[in-house]
Amino acid sequence: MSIKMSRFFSLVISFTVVFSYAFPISAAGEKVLIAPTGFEAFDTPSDDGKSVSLRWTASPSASIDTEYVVFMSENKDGPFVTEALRINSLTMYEDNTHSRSHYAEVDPEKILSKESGRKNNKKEKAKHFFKLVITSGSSAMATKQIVSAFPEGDWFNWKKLNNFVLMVSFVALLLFFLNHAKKSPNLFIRKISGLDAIDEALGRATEMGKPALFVHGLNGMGSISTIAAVNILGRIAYRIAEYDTTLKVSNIDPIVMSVSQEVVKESYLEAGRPDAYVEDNIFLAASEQFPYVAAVSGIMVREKPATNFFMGYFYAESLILAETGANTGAIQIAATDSYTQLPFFITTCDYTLIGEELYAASAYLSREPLLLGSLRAQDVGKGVLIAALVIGTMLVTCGVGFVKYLFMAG
Amino acid sequence: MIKKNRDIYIIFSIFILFFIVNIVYLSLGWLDLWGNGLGIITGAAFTLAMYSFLYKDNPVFKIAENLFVGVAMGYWIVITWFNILKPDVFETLIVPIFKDTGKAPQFTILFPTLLGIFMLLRFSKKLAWLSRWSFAFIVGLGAGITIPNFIHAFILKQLTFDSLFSTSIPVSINNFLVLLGVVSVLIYFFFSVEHKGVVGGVSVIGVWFLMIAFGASFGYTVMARMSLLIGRIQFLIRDWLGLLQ
Amino acid sequence: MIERLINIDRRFIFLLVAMAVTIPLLAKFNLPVRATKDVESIYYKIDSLPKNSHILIAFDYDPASKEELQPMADALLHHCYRKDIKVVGMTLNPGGTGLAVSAIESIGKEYGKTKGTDFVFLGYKTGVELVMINMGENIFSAFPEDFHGNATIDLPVLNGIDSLEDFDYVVDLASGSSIEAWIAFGKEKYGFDLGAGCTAVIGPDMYPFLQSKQLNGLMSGLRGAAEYEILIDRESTAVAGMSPQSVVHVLVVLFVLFGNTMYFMSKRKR
Amino acid sequence: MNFLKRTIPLAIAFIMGVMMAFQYYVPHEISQSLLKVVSRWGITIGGFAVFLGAYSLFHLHMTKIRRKLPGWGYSIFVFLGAGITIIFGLYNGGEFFWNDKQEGTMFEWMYFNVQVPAGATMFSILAFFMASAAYRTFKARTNEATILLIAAIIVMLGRVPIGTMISQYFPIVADWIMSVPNMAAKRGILIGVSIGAIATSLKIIFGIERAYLGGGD
Repeated sequence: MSIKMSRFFSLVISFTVVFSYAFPISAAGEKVLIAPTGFEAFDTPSDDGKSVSLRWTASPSASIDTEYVVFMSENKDGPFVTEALRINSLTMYEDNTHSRSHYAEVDPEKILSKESGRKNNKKEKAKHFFKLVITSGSSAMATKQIVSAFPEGDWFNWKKLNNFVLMVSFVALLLFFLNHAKKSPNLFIRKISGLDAIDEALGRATEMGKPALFVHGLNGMGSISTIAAVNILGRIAYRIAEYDTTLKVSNIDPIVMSVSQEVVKESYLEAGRPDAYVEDNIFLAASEQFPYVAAVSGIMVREKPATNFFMGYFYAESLILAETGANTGAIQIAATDSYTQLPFFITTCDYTLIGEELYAASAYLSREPLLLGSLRAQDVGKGVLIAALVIGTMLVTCGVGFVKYLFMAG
Repeated sequence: MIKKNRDIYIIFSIFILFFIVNIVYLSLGWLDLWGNGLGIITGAAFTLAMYSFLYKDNPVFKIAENLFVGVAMGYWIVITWFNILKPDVFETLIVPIFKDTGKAPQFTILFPTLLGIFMLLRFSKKLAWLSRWSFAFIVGLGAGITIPNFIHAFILKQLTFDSLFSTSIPVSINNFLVLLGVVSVLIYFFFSVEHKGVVGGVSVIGVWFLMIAFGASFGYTVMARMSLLIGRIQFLIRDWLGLLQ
Repeated sequence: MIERLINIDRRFIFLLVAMAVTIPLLAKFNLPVRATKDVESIYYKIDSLPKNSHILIAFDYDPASKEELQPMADALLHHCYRKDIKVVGMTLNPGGTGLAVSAIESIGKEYGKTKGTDFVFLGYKTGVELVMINMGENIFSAFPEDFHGNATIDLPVLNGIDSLEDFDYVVDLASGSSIEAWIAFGKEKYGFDLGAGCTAVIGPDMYPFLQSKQLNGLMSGLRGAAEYEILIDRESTAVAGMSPQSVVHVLVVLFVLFGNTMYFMSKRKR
Repeated sequence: MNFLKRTIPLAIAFIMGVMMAFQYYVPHEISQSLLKVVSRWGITIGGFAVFLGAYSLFHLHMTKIRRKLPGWGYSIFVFLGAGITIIFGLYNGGEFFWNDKQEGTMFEWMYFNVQVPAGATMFSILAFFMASAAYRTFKARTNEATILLIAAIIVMLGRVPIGTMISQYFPIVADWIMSVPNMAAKRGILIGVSIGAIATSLKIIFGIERAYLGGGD
């Protein structure tokens, strides 16, 4: 029913079109419409082969109450009854042109399938013909040319060229620095202030004769934060063995626990104190979030460790853990890339490694070439973006926009 | 010992109180047991059991928590069956093989199904290596689509170049502050240069920006947790006790 | 004296918080809530949609965030049904299915809407960005059946919808990082208008996307829901929650100020 | 054996990664259908992941019970909760699991009256701890923490109606904090984190980052 109705209306419209084409000046004092010029249709560049682009120069009679209508047909001679596009004549100007030309993309297959009510109809691709009309109220004026286009798929999206270049250069950068770091492992990394605090805190634990507690975050070994935390744990364990204090490590994940046991054992061995290693000090505190909180808080209250380390990825439990620790008077050092929890660590801990500082600290301590190299590549990437931002803004301020277009997302 | 007795006493009396309240409500017809009354009472019981953690960690809380973990896992399994495995594997591949449903079995689904089953072999000692194929597929696929989409959405789209001499002075100042903030925070997370001199100065500004942003997150997180509490108390006094309409 | 005040049993503080929430709720005083620009842009976007437009609502949260996001979902649904907009629901969180389907269907019933013609809940799929991409290519491939097992291709509510780009508006209600995924793998790839509602915890992280217009609007937390309730003129739980929210915020601010005063006083003493 | 265990997975990750990264730049229909098929497969594979989660949860609690670790008795309730839910879910209101999902079953009752209230309450517990931490622990120990707390207080008051009553400037300043300094810092973080994510993805593709393969040889 509705399809028939729309057909009917299209017919009426096309009649009006033909009619007004013959008599450009319409009756009863209605506005005289001047047909737009330079109408062209072409295959949309850099697309999947579905859409056709249309472009035309604005008509001088464009106003708030006039509309452009594009009719579509599969034959050169019409009938032009299928409406492909209907827009207000003051909209859809082509970007970056001063000629005030209009630009639109239409998907002929989709328009046809919508009209026939079919879904996903597969059809041979065909050439499509278009006719542009400007209408106002009951009067209409069509362009003389009938234009056509054949939609085709393309093999490269040129709008994404800058994206592609960025990707390729970052790949090159990363591979270069990974290689470079393997050759020269002394790649510079700035000092991370929180790391000095670790020694200080462990010294205090020794003085007080109380244990240090290392609290793992909730994520498993698959997460970068946990890997970084384990790297730092190795370093802490080495120091602990030297200072001859006790280290307790609480875990929520059994795999992280066994990895931590290995790492701590190795560090003790490296420090020449394998005898001091007690496996039970690296334990599974609980398996769920809140029981974990309860168990770790219990340890803090009972044993009053001199130092607490919170390293890895934390969720809502961070607040309760850090608060309990702070109230037992411990020195607390946190390191997490969980940005939602950082505010609570910053206000309850003495030192906090923020976000990527956690990875940097792990690279700094482990001197692992893969970590160092990737960190350096990321730094260079950041440097490029910083330079682009500063220079680009300066130029835009002076009225030059080319950096802006260089980084335009297509 | 005395303290332990006191805790038991408190838990026991709360139980009695909860029981009495519900009996009164049921007998006065304020709650309809076989309508949704039983559900509301169960919900209230779980809510209160969770809050008992505030007094201290106790068996009631632990039981409720473990039950919750189990129910949530069970729900996840059943929903995955009905939403993914049944429509995507069972009905498109397995059922058509044995029964004429008017649709041919889609054998292409065999491939992801096999990879899915391989994934579960992670727990077998002998065949765990097969699970690596599935993980490699998923992780490689994720990595591949991440790179260009992230460059587009989170880097190119996020680089905005706003003129520092805008139409009005406040807008210009804000544009400048945004530029300063983005650049200084990026410099703070720059590890290849010692934070001294100009770089040091800019990175200190970066810390200020970070701290204001964390302050905003802090305020919003407080707001979030309080909203959750408000919601639960609304449930208790409106749905259970009927003190609010 | 100061020592005793600082070391007060924290259960006493817990009690104060419980009172600060309960008493304003029982007293039922409502404070004026004014809608902000970010919430208004979602409202005006939906309000401007013609009859029978399609909106996709992704219920990407689970019961843990229900109290913040369910009021938002309710308000949005009321608005859509009132405007005779066709609602398509889905979730990327298995725990969200029950909450989503009950909201879509019970509110739909209030407005006399029918399942399959005016609204549909597609259910849950795993794989986040893969689901978005698959929906972007073809929605019937991602969701061959709806939540109740009906073939989606036959549903009248999906007439005119092939993929994500055909939706007139998409709103993501998120408790995790799904908004970022919807931006990178949905909106930016397939080009549709995206609005978001989220828990207040992640609200501040969304501002870069608002400024870059990758999100057209944002409701964060119960406050965002309250603003939407005001806009659609249907005050409910979220607006009622604003008075206890106010009181408890003041309480927390006082605690922080008091705690820090004590801290500096004891520091000076030393 | 090493070929099957190590080379093939690394090759799969490499091929998938490179193919999908390049796919993005190719708008042709063939490339679109590749994307459609592969993402479809990914969803199906992901569906099986639920059993990984289930196994690790049940295995953990089974071990607890078997070894009689402290608090093992509570682990029984995990099985009880999961067992009841799964049975009701598969029974599906008498229609059983091979038919379409029914409405208003006991399975849904369990969800709405156990999972929803317990889950929703869980994080609201933090409201109380937040307040107690505000009272006892959130100290302006350093200049940074001071800035943080001041911003937090302004935002907290600016975002509730009562803030407007105290001073009309609270919401204005809070809005400014959110949309200028907060926005700028969050954008800096976002760009940094995205570069990190891209680097990690590349390392996975080139077989440098192998944590996803799990331990062993």
